Amino acid sequence: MTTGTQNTSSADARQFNIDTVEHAATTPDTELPWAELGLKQNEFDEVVKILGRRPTAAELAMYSVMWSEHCSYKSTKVHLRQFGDKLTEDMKKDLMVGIGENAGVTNLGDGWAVTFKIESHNSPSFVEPYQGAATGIGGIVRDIISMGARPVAVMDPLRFGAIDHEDSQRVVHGVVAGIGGYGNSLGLPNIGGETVFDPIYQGNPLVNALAVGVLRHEDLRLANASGVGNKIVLFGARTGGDGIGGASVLASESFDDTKPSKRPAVQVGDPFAEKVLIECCLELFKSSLVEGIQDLGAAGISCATSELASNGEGGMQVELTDVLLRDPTLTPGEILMSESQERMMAVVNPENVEAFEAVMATWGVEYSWLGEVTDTNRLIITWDGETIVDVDPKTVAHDGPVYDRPYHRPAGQDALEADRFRDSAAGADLPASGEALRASVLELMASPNMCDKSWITSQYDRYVGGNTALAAPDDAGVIRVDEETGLGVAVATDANGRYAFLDPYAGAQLALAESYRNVATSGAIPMAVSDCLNYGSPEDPEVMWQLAEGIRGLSDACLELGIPVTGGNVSLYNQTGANPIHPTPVVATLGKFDDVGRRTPSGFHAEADGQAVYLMGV
Amino acid sequence: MPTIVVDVMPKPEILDPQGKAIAGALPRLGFTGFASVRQGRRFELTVDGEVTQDVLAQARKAAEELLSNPVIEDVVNVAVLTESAQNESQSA
Amino acid sequence: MPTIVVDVMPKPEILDPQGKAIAGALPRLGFTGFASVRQGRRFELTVDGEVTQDVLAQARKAAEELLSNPVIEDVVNVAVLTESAQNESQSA
Amino acid sequence: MTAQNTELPLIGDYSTAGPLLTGARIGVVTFPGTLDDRDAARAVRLAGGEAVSLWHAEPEGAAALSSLDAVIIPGGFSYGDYLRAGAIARFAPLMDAIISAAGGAGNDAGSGTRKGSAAGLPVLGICNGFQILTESHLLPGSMIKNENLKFLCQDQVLRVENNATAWTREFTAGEEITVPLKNQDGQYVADEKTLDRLEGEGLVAFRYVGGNPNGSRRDIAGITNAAGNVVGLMPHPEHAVEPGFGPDSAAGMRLGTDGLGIFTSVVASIAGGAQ
Ligand SMILES: Nc1ncnc2c1ncn2[C@@H]1O[C@H](COP(=O)(O)OP(=O)(O)O)[C@@H](O)[C@H]1O
Repeated sequence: MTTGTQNTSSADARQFNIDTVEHAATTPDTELPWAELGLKQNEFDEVVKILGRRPTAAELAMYSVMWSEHCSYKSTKVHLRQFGDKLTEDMKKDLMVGIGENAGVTNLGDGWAVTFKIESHNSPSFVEPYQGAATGIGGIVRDIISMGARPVAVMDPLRFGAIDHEDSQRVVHGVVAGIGGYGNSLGLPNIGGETVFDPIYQGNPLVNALAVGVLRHEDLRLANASGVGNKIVLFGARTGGDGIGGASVLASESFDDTKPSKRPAVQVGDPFAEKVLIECCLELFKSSLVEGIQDLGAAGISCATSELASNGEGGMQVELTDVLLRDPTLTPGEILMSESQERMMAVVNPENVEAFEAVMATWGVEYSWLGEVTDTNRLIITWDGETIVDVDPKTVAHDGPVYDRPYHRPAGQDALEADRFRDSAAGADLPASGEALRASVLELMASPNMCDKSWITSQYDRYVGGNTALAAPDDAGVIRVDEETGLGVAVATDANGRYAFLDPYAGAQLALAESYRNVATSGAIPMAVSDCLNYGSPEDPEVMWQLAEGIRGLSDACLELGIPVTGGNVSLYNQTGANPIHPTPVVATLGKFDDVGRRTPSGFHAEADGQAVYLMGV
Repeated sequence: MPTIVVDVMPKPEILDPQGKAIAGALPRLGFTGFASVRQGRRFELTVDGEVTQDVLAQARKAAEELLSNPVIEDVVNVAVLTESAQNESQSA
Repeated sequence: MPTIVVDVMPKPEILDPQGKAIAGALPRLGFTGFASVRQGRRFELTVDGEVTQDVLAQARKAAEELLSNPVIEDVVNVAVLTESAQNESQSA
Repeated sequence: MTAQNTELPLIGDYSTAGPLLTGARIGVVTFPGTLDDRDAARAVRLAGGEAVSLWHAEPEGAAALSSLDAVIIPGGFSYGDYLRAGAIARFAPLMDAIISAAGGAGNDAGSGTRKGSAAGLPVLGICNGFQILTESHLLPGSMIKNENLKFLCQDQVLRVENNATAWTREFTAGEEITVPLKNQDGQYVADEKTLDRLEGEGLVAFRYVGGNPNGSRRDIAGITNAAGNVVGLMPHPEHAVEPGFGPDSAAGMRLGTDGLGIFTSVVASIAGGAQ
């Protein structure tokens, strides 16, 4: 074993009763905790069918996390296809990498490309607001790095419950501090977002995070493991028990011994480690030291190995005892499922191993070599030499279950649409006097959703990097990409859950229209879309209808405007009991400037004194 | 005035980036005898009057509810700071 | 493994914004028995082996040179954490 | 303010630095976790100097410094600022070299030696750099958390109190400038005796104007050593050097370039010999 530092795990490798492939083959009747791990009976049966035997504990861990809604998109795949189907040749012309990779990549010209993506970290942020939001930023930034890009900005569309609810103080201040604490420490300017308060989000706040990165065309990297004999390396933070609290059934791999083990309920982010990881990766890219790279997010090593292997041409062999651990009591299944932050996995040509290690030494980043690319078409994971996983990686990463869930228009939808304002607004007369008008304006301006957001944005660094041409309070954030030419990008994120509740199809379209307008208003030409679809449970046919309508609406609108969706994220089960949040499709539009010097700030300035003001549109 | 000390540490299974950074710096400065470091917080609450059982109970409750975040931290100590204890420990 | 505890507190004459914020929050939550609060830091250094005089001296030196900033902080305690002390204090 | 302001186009002259007046070579230090190093380097270039990257672990620190005319320790979160802001960075090998080139810790006389100059090497610490300079005892006092405990990013008006330092000579005394402020641990503290000495000897370089944003004692935003070669300040002049990417100013939104004067000052100091 070669590692960046001394590892002690090997010596203790045999402390578990390891469930090997051989053992699994001879013990078909072992009871497995597949239900506790979130698999349905039909899904477990499918795993057994694929393998031709019962899965080992480690295999069960991998299938269960990779086939979860979060990783497999099993409820939305059939609908999300529309983003790929409704694409014209013209929409594809600047698209270098589309949906399916860690993040989409759009050509900016002059050899530059931009990648951006929006993702959710909703439920972790409700449990532990600071760390949940912080690790949300960390996760999306790693997605951007893994494309070969330098991250250059972040944004944070947020939805909270009522501002005066007793729990809001905890959630709001924790989330904002977490986003600032992590993003500021990475040196990424925060160039915009949204903040909406609505009681519908009380138990299900939405914390979406967006990151933008830029790269030279030649630096583009994809998550695949190719080239037989190339080495697999895991680098960055050590692996701990993070994110597997719910899967503690794996604490005893052989299932015959139920020693309880302490696993963290939440993940704690280490922004310093991530900042160093960013610089370290950029140096690797610059010197072309990695063939393929993948960030470790949800599903950790399970995801990284199975995706790298299935996107590549061959197979992969990995020795799990070589993983550097923060907690030496982790079992193989837990190591495979761990969601410890600030880790990356890369494929390195043996010729570059020494140079790779030199870069790690410069930045003081720990790493360990885990195995290599093979020509077996199998993902084989061993524990101290014994095989504990032997699968076709595609069955783990890509061939998960797909559901065409039933959906129907809610019974109450007609009544909802027919409904009109009641309460105060219906009874209130239009302001008749100047005084009344003044009072109305003040009331509107004082509402938490309309008021000045600088109490949030002043906690975010918008200057770092020196390339921020626009940020809060502007309609879109604008970042200069090339200091020589002024080439740059604009990004805006928008959504309106109330519109989408009234009409999920039109609501998604309006979200796109608004972010598209905000980008256009800044002076940029809209080029690409990323979306984060926040909905309730797909198992509720009425929510499923909102979701299906939302995707149909957004994809139709993208076709209409001629702008492709390059990636995004789906967040489901945002509901408390039987009460789902309003459908909240957050849409991010990215636009291009040939010269950010031509950006238009929003707001009037003294220099505009005497100029005419026009209202445009319908 | 009497003082109650409350010590809060990150839970052992939770990553402690602060402790990690310090542990990394120690050997560079020639301090090689330590295997790991964890950083927590120490609060000193000054009591207005006598430390009654009630005040101590309040301190324990405040430690759990306000001074620590039970999701990621443990309260490892709530105790009255005696003058002698202070001196003793300083000279330890 | 044996553990050495290092406690660092802000100097009395230095303002402590965190302590002040906590002192302000306590009465709002019904904790009224406390006159003031100060927040410092507690470090737990795990020792690789036995706690010799040399290791303890190292810990004291690290406390003075790295773990505290003498301009604004005092090292108020450097001591070996005994199992019993830990249990005692937890139940205090 | 400096003449550069009016000569720069309103927005959009991205690449062209000022004329290389002097060949001034100014080092910009990068620690793990440093964030504003590229910004500081850009500011040096725009001021007409040449920016030279310095890695914190540079083994030949003294040699690296000997070919430089000044050093900037930029902002960021070195080592995550986990222990105390700047606490771990202070022990980097390069810092020892910087401390001695600048005249030695706690030695306000500025008796450092460098090529043909009586004064110590000009050193500027911005934000985290300022924190590192106080941790190194090159400057007195320290920084604690902002009064409201929150990270604060805002455009900030400062008064230049001392325009006799290597980093402020292009300003007029009492001149008010606007530059971004952004930090979490920005509250400057020192004991009363030290504060009185700073005031008495004119070592307060910058003061907050229009409200104290973080509780700093006596509204202090930046200080200098007695020799005037070592200056530290919490706000970020390097983020107010390019029209279009700076704070709002009287000229228009985001057009403020008041920070440039810090960098042209040092370039001028170098060109004109020690101040
Ligand atoms: N959570 C947030 N993070 C970053 N920027 C935000 C956030 N919330 C609002 N903003 C910014 O504040 C400004 C005003 O927001 P908002 O009131 O939503 O404006 P508008 O109504 O024009 O969309 C915008 O520039 C927006 O990007």
